[in-house]
Amino acid sequence: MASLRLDLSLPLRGFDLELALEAGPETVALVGPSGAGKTSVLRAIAGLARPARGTISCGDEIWFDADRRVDRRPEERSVGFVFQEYALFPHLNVEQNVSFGGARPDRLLWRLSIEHLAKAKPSELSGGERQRVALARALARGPRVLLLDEPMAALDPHTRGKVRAELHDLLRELALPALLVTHDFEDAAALADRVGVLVEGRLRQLGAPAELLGAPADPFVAEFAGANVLEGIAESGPDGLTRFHLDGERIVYSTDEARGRAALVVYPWDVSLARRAAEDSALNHLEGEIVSLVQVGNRVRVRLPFLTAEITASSAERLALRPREVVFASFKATQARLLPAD
Amino acid sequence: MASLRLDLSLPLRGFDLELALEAGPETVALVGPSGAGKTSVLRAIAGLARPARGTISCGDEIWFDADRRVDRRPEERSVGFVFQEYALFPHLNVEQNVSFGGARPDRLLWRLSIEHLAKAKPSELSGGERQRVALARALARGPRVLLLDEPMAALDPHTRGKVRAELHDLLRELALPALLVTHDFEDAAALADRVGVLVEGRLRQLGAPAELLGAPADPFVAEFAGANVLEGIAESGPDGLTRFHLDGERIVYSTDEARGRAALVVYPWDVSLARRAAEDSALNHLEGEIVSLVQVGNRVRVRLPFLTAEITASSAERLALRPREVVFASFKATQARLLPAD
Amino acid sequence: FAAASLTEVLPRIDKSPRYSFAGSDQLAIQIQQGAPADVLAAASPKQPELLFRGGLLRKPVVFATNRLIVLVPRSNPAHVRSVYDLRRTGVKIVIGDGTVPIGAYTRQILDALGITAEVTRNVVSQETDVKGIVAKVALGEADAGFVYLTDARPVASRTRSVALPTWAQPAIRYEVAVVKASSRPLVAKAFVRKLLSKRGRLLLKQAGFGLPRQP
Amino acid sequence: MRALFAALLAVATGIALAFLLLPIAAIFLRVPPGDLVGALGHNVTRDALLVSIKTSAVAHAVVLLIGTPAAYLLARRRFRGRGVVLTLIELPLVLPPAVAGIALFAAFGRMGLLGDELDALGVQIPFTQAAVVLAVAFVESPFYFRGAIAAFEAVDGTLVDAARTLGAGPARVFARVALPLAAGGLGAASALALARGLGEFGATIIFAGSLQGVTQTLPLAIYAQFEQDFDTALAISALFIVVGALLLVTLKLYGWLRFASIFRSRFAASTSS
Amino acid sequence: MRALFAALLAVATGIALAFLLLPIAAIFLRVPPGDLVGALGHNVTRDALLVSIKTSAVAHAVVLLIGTPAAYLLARRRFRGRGVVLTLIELPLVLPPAVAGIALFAAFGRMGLLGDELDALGVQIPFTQAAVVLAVAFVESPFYFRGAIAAFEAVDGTLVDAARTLGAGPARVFARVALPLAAGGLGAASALALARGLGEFGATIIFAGSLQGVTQTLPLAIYAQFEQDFDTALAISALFIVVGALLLVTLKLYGWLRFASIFRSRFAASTSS
Ligand SMILES: Nc1ncnc2c1ncn2[C@@H]1O[C@H](COP(=O)(O)OP(=O)(O)OP(=O)(O)O)[C@@H](O)[C@H]1O
Ligand SMILES: Nc1ncnc2c1ncn2[C@@H]1O[C@H](COP(=O)(O)OP(=O)(O)OP(=O)(O)O)[C@@H](O)[C@H]1O
Ligand SMILES: [Mg+2]
Ligand SMILES: [Mg+2]
Repeated sequence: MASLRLDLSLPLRGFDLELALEAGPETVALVGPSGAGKTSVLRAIAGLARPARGTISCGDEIWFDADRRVDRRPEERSVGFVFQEYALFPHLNVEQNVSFGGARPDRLLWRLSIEHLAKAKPSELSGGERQRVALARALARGPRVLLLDEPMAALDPHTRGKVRAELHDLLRELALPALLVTHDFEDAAALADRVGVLVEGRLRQLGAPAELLGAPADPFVAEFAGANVLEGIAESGPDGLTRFHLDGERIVYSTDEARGRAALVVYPWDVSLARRAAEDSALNHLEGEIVSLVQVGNRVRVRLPFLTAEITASSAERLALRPREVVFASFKATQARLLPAD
Repeated sequence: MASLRLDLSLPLRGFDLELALEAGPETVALVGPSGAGKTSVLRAIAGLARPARGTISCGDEIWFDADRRVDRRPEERSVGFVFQEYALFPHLNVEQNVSFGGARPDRLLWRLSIEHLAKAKPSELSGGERQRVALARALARGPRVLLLDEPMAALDPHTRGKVRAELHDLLRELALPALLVTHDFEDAAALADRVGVLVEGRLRQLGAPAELLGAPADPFVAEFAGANVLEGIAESGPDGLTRFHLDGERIVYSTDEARGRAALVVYPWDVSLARRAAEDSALNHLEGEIVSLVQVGNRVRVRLPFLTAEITASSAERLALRPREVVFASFKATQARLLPAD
Repeated sequence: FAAASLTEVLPRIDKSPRYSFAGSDQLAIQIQQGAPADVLAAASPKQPELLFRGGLLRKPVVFATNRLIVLVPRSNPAHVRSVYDLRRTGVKIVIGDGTVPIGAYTRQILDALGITAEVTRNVVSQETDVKGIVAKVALGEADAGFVYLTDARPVASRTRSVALPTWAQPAIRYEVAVVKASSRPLVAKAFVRKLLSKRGRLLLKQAGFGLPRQP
Repeated sequence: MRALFAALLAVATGIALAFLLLPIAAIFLRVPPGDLVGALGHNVTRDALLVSIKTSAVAHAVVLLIGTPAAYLLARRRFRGRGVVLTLIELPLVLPPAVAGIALFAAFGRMGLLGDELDALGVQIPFTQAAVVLAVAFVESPFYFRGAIAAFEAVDGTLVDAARTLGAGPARVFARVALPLAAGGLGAASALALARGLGEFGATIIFAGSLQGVTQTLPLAIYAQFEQDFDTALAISALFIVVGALLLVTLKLYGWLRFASIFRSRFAASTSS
Repeated sequence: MRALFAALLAVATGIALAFLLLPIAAIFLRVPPGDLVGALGHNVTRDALLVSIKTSAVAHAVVLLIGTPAAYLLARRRFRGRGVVLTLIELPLVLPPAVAGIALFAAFGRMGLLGDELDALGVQIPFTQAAVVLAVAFVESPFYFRGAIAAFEAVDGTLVDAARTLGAGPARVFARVALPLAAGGLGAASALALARGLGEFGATIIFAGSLQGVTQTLPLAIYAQFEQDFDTALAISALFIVVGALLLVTLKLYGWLRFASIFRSRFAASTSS
């Protein structure tokens, strides 16, 4: 299977997009805040935006090479593109949309179980159905690369679950280099083998979802993965620990090394709550008044002024927590990661 | 504090919206699939859509009464409306937007910490900043009712967390009747005292988030709250249990009463996984091949062909689960709720 | 190519050729611009002579004469009985622009009658084309207009004409000439001959034109 | 205040409509229905009608054939001075008909810019039906251009991108995506242009003259009739208005419908989440 | 294939532009710059210029004052037969000038529909500057209408809703939201209409006649002139074109800018998530 290689620089309004990436027959997710340049990456690969410098190649085909003046037209690169709002042709029915590229639609309509919609106009379809049509259309010409721009964004959460599952299976089955843009870490974790975090045109971190969770490269990534991020000042503390002064002179300890301004990263599920400060020097203790309690599934997210803890519904029951009550949040020094502040 | 009362019927393209609701100084979330009529409810309250029948009143003021031919104009009802994409005036700067209603903007800009943006045009703002401006504008005239149409939808997840927290505090502080439309159950759970599930113009269930989780009124609500929903046929089984035939002749037992077609609801976190079928008659066992494993926070979502289980990362480690391996999913008969299929 | 005022009669004299009727000056311009004309029949000697000297025409000949009249709406709101009534203030008079023949003639006759000043005061429009004058009177929007006798007939149902004293009439000569650039000189000559023939003269007379002394 | 404003709007609209439609209605009061039909009897009318139809048809065909791709190019390409070009295109709208006629002479007349070239080819434009066609095309094309460019600009760019990633070259994109999606707007513009072309008078009479059966179009015939048979003139005018109205309404309504349908699908697409 | 298509587009555009601009350019080649200035010397020209400016200014003011609210109403309200009304508004575009003139007579003339009423008021319109104003307004207003309605329709409805929930009555909504947001489109439409009004000829000469210093506008003067001397006529024409072009370019560019800015903010707003 051909692999997609890119190393390009594309000037955007606010900043330059600088990206080097190689993807085999796998799904790579691009996550990042709005305006980070995610869509622009896909457009560059498809030939819809022209990089200032760099190269783009698929297997042995060179699609773009600034130095060698190579720049294949979009219609001559073999990409399947699923656009942010699907961009189905409103004047063509499902069948015509899918066969626009020239291929016979039947098999794909069947594969995505939308044969019964063959004659329907896009305007008559639900969000989920539209997404399938867009997929079918993108796959119709047997592309060598698949580009998906927030394929889930237009779906409401309860269809989302189903569609996500379908898409997952489809991607595995195709085994193509696929780039998936998404806003949602959970989507990324569910669908992608590797996740790249793009911020202001730069790739902050690229790795398996578990890696990003386990060892976020910087505060932004951590936050994206759902962690608490506390700003503060780090200095060397007793027995090899690092003493970390939170803005607001509370002190916590971490096993990580750091000096000066830094960011402390703690996952909500690593934080436990208690009525009384346990006498345990290995633990960090922070006192605070409960702002809100939110049950999510069988867990409860307890928001304190400075951080959020996630505990099981049962222990929340046991502690009988109520808003405005004062509790102690504790977490191990080993679970308090320190990262350079950005 | 005045409370908002409505009981109206509004004909929409596909169906009629029928809704009766009373909200005190609390936040009521409206969740539901796209096209369910959520926005239409807000528009009716604001006077932007005219119900065919019914009444809308705020405290002692009657805003709409079909029988008595009362229909106050939007500008004469005291509502603060935050629109789906904010609908800020592109030709006015932040200050002018907020003071459009006539009130002095300073305090609000300060309260929402956007004084520094006073002179900026909406086009120069980020999603989060826009949302704050929209809020400030909606609050400027000291409305008696607050209407928020998917205030978070336009935000990317990592700003979302912050904004959600701020909004939560603001709503508590205002103590106004507030209707919040959202697609996202977590938003609803975090912000609302009560959640109403609207499907095709009908209110399927209205209650505290925990209630919806604990006792979903129908399959849709359950699915929305994140449960597995399995279709099947129920019949009376041994010792008071109900025998439930899944389509695909697997059998599970439930302590709930039901006969004929029904839906079995079980939450992923109530499902445990094992390598071997434990010999425990109180448990339901379903065998299946793992489709995918997704780590979310400190838990792992394990998708099987027919249902999804959510187990702790540690136990996933212990079991060393891999895709395509066969496992046994078990859950108690008491955790298998039965609802009439819809 | 023929002056607008000939629109009615020429086809009766000879329906074979194709006619283009317009203000004499437009015709002149068009011929200067190289219009594919064979014959020019103009409502005044001015342009033919010009073009003749310009070497675009062969020698022009007079083939008809005409008279001026005052055209008034049938309802005659301003009660115009004679040309002298036109001095009354408030009478809406339409005349030709000084640059076109009808306008020039009108001025001549007014001078002759010595009522130029008073009448000019009442002029509400100076038209570049006889049609403009006729139309306005026929629509009853103007009280009176100076036009050729021959223009009265088509709108007889809507208008009346007030005769002008013969002694004051200017000499209105229609001249016809063959265009040098003509692609069919023979046909052209033939047409001119027809025009000057007995029958031609008869029809012109019927149409209300005066006739020049036999050349 | 509110009532006042509402009243104001209503009044303004009333005046505007009355002002525009009253004169047109008035003409019919002047014309006995009989004459309307009678007018068709006249051989002058018939000739003129034929000339009008023939020349407008040809001119319109040319305008569509050349104008559509041109409009497409101008709508897609972004280049400096584009605004100016788009404005120049509208310049002919400003010209008084007489000036337009002279301009055409100055360009295509025997003494004109291309005079010698055309002579060399043995082509003589003025006072031929070709001249009518040119004149009509000249005055009507700006109308079509305006509308067509707007229609093409309204086509969603991502749809074009989508088509390209699906392997469609520029020609295919134009034929299968841009054209059908712009159809509504093009229809409306085309109707307007055609209508304006039919009404063309000033430039034609100067540049093409008024030769019955050759260059005498309906408007010219009406003018000519003033001198011969006034009532016929009025009748033809009325007839003319009827034709024009029918033309506009049919083609425009068609346009509206197309637009509506496309708009609807867009709307649905955009609100579907 | 691709190259062919590209060529086709380029050629078409070339032809179109050449065809539209060549005649205009040609006029200038015919006119020595000296004459351009000289033309201004003529007292005929000066009078005509004054009349033109005066009448167009008044007519345009009226059209804006009445047309804008009317367009707003027609753009906002949805009623049956709306399509037809919008089409009727454009009907005047079809009328040949002569017919338009007669139509005006038929409506406002002494013998016209309102003749008696006007007489009663002691008002006499034909052959006065009022007549010129009417004629100009009649031909230019459809242009403004088209543009203004489109501009108002383009204003995002939710912005209007937002304004209302903020306590703004219809008048305020119009003044503070609709008008500023439509400004760009209105500007462009206004420019076009004004230009067309300046060029008006046919209806004026019939309905208002042509009297130097009173009802003789520039186009009429041009027409009258080339009976006399062609070159002056040409000179005035050239002068006229210059004025028209400047007018269009300035107002249009203004319009473009406004549009651009508004569009940009929309774009940003819509891509901001
Ligand atoms: N054609 C363009 N030329 C220059 N800059 C552009 C262009 N298109 C977008 N941009 C800018 O590039 C930046 C990135 O845009 P892009 O759409 O790639 O972001 P994104 O990550 O896809 O955002 P979102 O998540 O909202 O889709 C934005 O600031 C945008 O304003
Ligand atoms: N003005 C209207 N008249 C009639 N039907 C309408 C109108 N506006 C929307 N609808 C229809 O009413 C239904 C509900 O629309 P609404 O926008 O209220 O749904 P929603 O719950 O807000 O959806 P979303 O979550 O996508 O915003 C849709 O089917 C829509 O097509
Ligand atoms: Mg994007
Ligand atoms: Mg909505």
